[in-house]
Amino acid sequence: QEGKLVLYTSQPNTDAQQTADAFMAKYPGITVEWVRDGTPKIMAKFRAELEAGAPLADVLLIADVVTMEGLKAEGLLLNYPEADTTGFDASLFDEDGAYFSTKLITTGIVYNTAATMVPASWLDLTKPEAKGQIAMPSPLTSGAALIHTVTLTDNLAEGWDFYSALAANGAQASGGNGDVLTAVAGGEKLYGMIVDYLPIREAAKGAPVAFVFPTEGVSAVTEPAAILASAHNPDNAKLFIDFLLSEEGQQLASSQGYVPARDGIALPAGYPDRAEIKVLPYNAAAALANETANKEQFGEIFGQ
Amino acid sequence: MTTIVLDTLTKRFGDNLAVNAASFTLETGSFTALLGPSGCGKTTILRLIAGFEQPSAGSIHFNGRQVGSPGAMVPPERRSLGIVFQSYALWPHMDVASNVAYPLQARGLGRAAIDERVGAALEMVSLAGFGQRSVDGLSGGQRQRVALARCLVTGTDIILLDEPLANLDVHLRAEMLDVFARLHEKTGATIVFVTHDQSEALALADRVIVLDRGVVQQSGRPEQLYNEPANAMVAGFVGRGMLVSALVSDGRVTLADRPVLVRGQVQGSKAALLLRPENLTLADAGIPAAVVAARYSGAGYDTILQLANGEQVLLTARERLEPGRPVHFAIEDAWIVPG
Amino acid sequence: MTTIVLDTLTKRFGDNLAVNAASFTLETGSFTALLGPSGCGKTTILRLIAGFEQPSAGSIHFNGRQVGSPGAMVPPERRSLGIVFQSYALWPHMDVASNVAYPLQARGLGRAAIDERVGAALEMVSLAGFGQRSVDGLSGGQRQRVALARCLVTGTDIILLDEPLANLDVHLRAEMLDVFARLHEKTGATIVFVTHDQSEALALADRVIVLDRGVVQQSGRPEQLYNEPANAMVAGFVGRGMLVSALVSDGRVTLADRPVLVRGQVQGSKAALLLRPENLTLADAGIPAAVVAARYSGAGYDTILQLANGEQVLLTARERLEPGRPVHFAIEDAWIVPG
Amino acid sequence: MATALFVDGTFDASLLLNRLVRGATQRAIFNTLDTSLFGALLALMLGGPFALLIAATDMPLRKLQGFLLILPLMIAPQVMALAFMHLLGPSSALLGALGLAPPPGTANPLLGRGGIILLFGIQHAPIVFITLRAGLVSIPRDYVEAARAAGMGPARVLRGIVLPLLGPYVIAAAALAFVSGVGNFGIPALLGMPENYLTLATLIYQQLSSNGPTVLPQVAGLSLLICAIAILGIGAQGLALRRRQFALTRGMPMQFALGRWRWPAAMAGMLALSVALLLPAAALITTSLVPAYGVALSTATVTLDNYAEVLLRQASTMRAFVNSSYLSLLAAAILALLAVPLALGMARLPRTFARLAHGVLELPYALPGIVLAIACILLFLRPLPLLGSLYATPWIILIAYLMRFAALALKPVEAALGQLPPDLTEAAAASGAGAIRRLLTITAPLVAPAAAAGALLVFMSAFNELTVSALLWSSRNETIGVILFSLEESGLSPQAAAVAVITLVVIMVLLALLDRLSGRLPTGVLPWR
Ligand SMILES: Nc1ncnc2c1ncn2[C@@H]1O[C@H](COP(=O)(O)OP(=O)(O)OP(=O)(O)O)[C@@H](O)[C@H]1O
Ligand SMILES: Nc1ncnc2c1ncn2[C@@H]1O[C@H](COP(=O)(O)OP(=O)(O)OP(=O)(O)O)[C@@H](O)[C@H]1O
Ligand SMILES: [Mg+2]
Ligand SMILES: [Mg+2]
Repeated sequence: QEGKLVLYTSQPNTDAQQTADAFMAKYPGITVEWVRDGTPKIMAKFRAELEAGAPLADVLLIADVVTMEGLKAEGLLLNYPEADTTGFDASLFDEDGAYFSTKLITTGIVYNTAATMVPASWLDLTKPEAKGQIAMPSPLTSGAALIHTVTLTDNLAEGWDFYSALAANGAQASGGNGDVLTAVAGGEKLYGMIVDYLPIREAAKGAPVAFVFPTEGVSAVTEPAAILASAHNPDNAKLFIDFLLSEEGQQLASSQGYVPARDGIALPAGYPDRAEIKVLPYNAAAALANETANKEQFGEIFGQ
Repeated sequence: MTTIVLDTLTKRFGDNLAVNAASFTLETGSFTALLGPSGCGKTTILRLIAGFEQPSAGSIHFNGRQVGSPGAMVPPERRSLGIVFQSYALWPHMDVASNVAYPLQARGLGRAAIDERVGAALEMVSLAGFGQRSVDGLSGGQRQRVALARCLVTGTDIILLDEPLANLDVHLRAEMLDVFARLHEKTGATIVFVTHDQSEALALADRVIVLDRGVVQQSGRPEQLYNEPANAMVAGFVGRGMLVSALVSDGRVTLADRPVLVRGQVQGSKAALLLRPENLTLADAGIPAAVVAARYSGAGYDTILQLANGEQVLLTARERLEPGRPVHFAIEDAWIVPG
Repeated sequence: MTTIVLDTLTKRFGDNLAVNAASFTLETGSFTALLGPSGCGKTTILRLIAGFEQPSAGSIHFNGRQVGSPGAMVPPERRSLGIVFQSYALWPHMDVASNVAYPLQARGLGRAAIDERVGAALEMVSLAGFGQRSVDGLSGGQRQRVALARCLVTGTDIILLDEPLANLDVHLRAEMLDVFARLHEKTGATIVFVTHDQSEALALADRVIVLDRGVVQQSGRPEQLYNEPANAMVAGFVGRGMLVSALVSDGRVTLADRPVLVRGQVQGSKAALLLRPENLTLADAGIPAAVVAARYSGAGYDTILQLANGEQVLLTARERLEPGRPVHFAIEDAWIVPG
Repeated sequence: MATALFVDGTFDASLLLNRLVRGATQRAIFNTLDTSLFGALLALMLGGPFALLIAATDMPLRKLQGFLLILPLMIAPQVMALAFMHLLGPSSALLGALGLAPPPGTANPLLGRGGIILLFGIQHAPIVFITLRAGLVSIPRDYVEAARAAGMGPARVLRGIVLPLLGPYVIAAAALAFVSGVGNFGIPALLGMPENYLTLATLIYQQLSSNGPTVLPQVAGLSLLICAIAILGIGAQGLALRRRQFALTRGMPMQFALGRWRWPAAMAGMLALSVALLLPAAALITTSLVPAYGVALSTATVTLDNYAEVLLRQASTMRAFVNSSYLSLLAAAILALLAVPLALGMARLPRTFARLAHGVLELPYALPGIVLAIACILLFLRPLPLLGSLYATPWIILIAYLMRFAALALKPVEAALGQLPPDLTEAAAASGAGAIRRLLTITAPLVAPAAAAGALLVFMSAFNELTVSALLWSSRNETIGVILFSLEESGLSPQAAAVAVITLVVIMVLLALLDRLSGRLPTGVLPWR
């Protein structure tokens, strides 16, 4: 229970810091070093290091399981079947123990409180009131956004036509969730597709934004954590996984404003009842297989 | 024709009094040299006349019209004068003819008139046919003359020259001296020129104003300055010569107990005598002195003699005299420096 | 003691022959002036001697040891000579004493020895007690003397001076002339100094080498140069005077049909006569001429006279003669310029 | 550089061609040329009048204005962009306080082409200012005074004499501003990427960051494109200059008297500078004081929590400050030590070699940082014989910094060496001092202040640097620029603003320090003096 742990994560800076701090408080002998960036970038970095023969990371904590599936298939992950998964739905962790979901991050609609129309459905974003007022993360830069796109096109009756309608309505797809929040909170756009915790947390701090779980349901990523096969500190990494999955770790996730993955932990303030959140299903394996096609389809619609 | 009057003109740069209450008149058609050591304020006076600097006190009048004072200024472009800078300040992006034509363009003349007058001005400085040349390719003297043509082309009757010969070599200098003299004769303009070289001032000007530390020391004809310097500064700066102290008794001046023929005003019991080498000759009888040093100068040997009282005089000898050798010299002429 | 021999020394900068086959010897203890117009190659010769430039052809020997040739070079730091640059080149980040001490440190002397010799060197140039002063606060003449002290401190016996007086005003010049003369007397070093001012060269040196466009024109004692210039270039450059063409018949020289007393070698039927102003006097009978121009010079009027054949001579008159006036003049001495 | 791009054997012309025909690439090329060109024009329009007023008139507050005008050069472009976005958006606390804020739902007017051009103009106005000022002070007052004595008024003298003489400098300034625009990443990253308005620099970044090193060959092709445009710009400048070099005499610089326009001119200048600098800085400070982006600043909402968060709680920010500090310090120190021997060595080289060496040293500075970063990745990704792989270590950033800022450190030293009369060292040689001794006792002490100034410039530039480290940073080796960009991307604008404010303060302090040193530097090293 000493030495260090290198964490590559796509969590926002503050959350990453809190997670690291909490873990280090529990294991004072271990120093956590973390690097944060958007999921594609952190993966690019990891792969570049891999190519240079010096991967630094012990644990990956990133947005989506699709990427994890890919890594697992390449044999880059260390299986940890002994992990304590009590209270976790079986769909929330890999059967071989290669990765474990840590929370549910849903993507819904954010609006600026100055907006006249309060959206309730995804389709509201194609209304004329929202013309030119929609910001959304680009699936080309955000992993969560890609899963969101796949989920919506799979589940909505309109499929890709919904996205075509969005594009026609002047929706702007670029950057990541942070850019969407900045645009909507700053009043430059009135509506946005965004992960739940950002607007809920900022609204609590007083930002003029509100979050809506659309009636059709929301997409979700589960922010899985995994130990890398190349980890220099596998023991510390296991402790870290255990910590994330423990009641304590899950409470921390909740206190940071996320929906915890483990049953029996209270949702943070600002969220509806757990039962009211309808999560749309999605097929990770298919998503992985079609990743390029989906990106290209999106790029075509939005002219990127 | 223009008369320029400077009235207690003063220019201060910060704490530095560059020009200190200078008053003098430049008559129409006069050729005046401003002479003085480096930093004495010559250029500053020229720039005050041209209107590039504003007086700190005093005033400048052109023909009775005030053009410069601490309160109000006529800008240079409305003073209608010509100026030649030490650097010539030819504009490198224009050819010779365009440089000369520029002042005419400023006055809005037509093409034909301009061409004609530019031609005439270049003719005057013996540069006919140089119009299409680039100024970069010109020699120092040629540049000098282009600058002169530019300043003459409008027929202005005030011409200001700042050290016009300083950048030229000996031969060009002689040539340009001629050009200036001819120019003055032809145009009858009021010319002011600045120099630190007394021989230039003596040779060219009909009036020399000697400056020192911003103050006018003497103003007069060249002969006057040379023969009757008003004070020790002028005596030391103009021409060669040494000051020795003589005694006065009963209105008669004696040096080493020998009477001396002097010009000037006797005051008190002592007199500062200016002795110039051309007025001293070695003589069998005369004032005793010892040779200190002799330096060959071509025309003779500049020989420094030491009097019994330790003061030194300069004399031109035909032969080299050994240091230490006792000699006697006679004084043909001496001037009592006032003050 | 060092004798310096230059043997057909040539230096080319690109196409430019800065020094062209110069050969001369600088004897131990001699005081030589390199004289010539700007760009004639004076500085280049000095830099070749010092070792800052490599010869393009020819060689330099110090006491028979070759120090410079196109093939091999002794670097300046191993030539053990002193040089004073026109700019003095004092190091602004060191005080006076450190500047002077530097050559001794380079030779690895101890503290005590250095202090002593620095003191002695400063004494020699009358700057005792200036050691702790910053060089920035010194006047031109003081800097000059610090540079001199720095070049003297090692007791070197070759001293090179590049236009040592060019930046000084008239009074400092006279003072430094004395310093150099004293220095030469005391140290007995071989001194070479560069100047474009013929009066400096004549006054200081015991040997003058006149250069023009890289070529040695004449080398000799000052009197020799002045009285017997070897060619028209030297005649024109050293002293004042004019060349006129005289006829030769039966070994006798005539100017305007009048016999003239001349020195020099008669060759062919024509001779170029050098007439200096101090050898011409106005006379009732004599060579007829007309006054062209007169310029006041203080000691008299420099008067230009025109001969019947259009050639001009220069004469010093006591009065101002009006242009155009016919006069006659007598020739006391004339020199036939060879070539 | 080119060799670096080809080191990776996979480079292939067909890939480049593929890139070229893609719509996105064509659009990016057009956007790059478009924004750089108009940005350069705007920079000329902003910097030109200031250069004239500050260098050639008796306007009051000249020195202060010169100092302020130089600031954009010392402030990272992304900080600048951030400040302006916070100034002009609907949630602008400053505009809000004045009741001028645009209504919610109004896109930030700075996003996209117009904003990029505007900020290029502001960011590169100092380059124009410095270049033109150098030109203006090289025009002796005699030229102007001769024209006025010829009877021309100030306006016509300006048009007929000053501007033609200034021609080469105007061209040089425009070319520099243009090339700087081509290479700029921070401004199009913050103002263009949110709108998918991509320039070549941001296109490369986006490609690389979403696809990883697999796209390196294509990206290398894009980098070559940027190089080509930058070299074209510099080449065009050289061509234009060749025909208009004038030999000017030396003398006191010219000065126009503004008379009763002195104070109005000074006020107008200060107003323009406040709009361009002080207001955005104020906006940045305001944003850094609110708890969440979009919250209006009031006594009830004001908080120092963002500063506490970035300074006290986030190890990464503190680490970034430490990293940036020691990387920039190291780079500055190494370059300061190398500058003197390097500059001396280059002065010894034959003319053509010296010019080549200069080109090699200047290129990394003129090139976009992102291109340099790619070159470094290509060079150092594979393990080196003795050192192992430098990638993912801080050393790769240091090396990149050394390459990038060598020109910056060398400039003042070369200026000082150029001003150093050769006879100072020759006098030392004649005194018997060998080459090493001369270097240590004469040359080095005399140019030391210039080397120090160069080092400070390097430090300031490296401290702010984003474009190079954005691709080269790795775990624990983040730099301030990276943190800033990443905070902004995570939607933590107030914290980003706090970091930006802190770097601004550091830079200002350093500049003040440099200003203090100015008396001991050769003239022309400090651009605002
Ligand atoms: N623009 C200026 N600002 C400050 N001081 C000045 C300025 N112009 C001249 N001075 C000072 O005023 C004094 C007189 O200068 P001025 O140029 O008139 O001298 P000068 O007689 O022309 O000397 P020189 O023969 O060296 O040209 C000098 O001390 C000079 O330093
Ligand atoms: N380093 C150099 N490179 C090229 N040409 C040079 C160099 N040094 C001198 N020259 C040229 O060689 C010639 C002689 O120069 P040098 O400096 O020796 O002249 P100088 O007699 O000292 O003249 P001045 O009296 O002007 O100092 C000149 O034409 C000069 O331009
Ligand atoms: Mg002057
Ligand atoms: Mg020389």
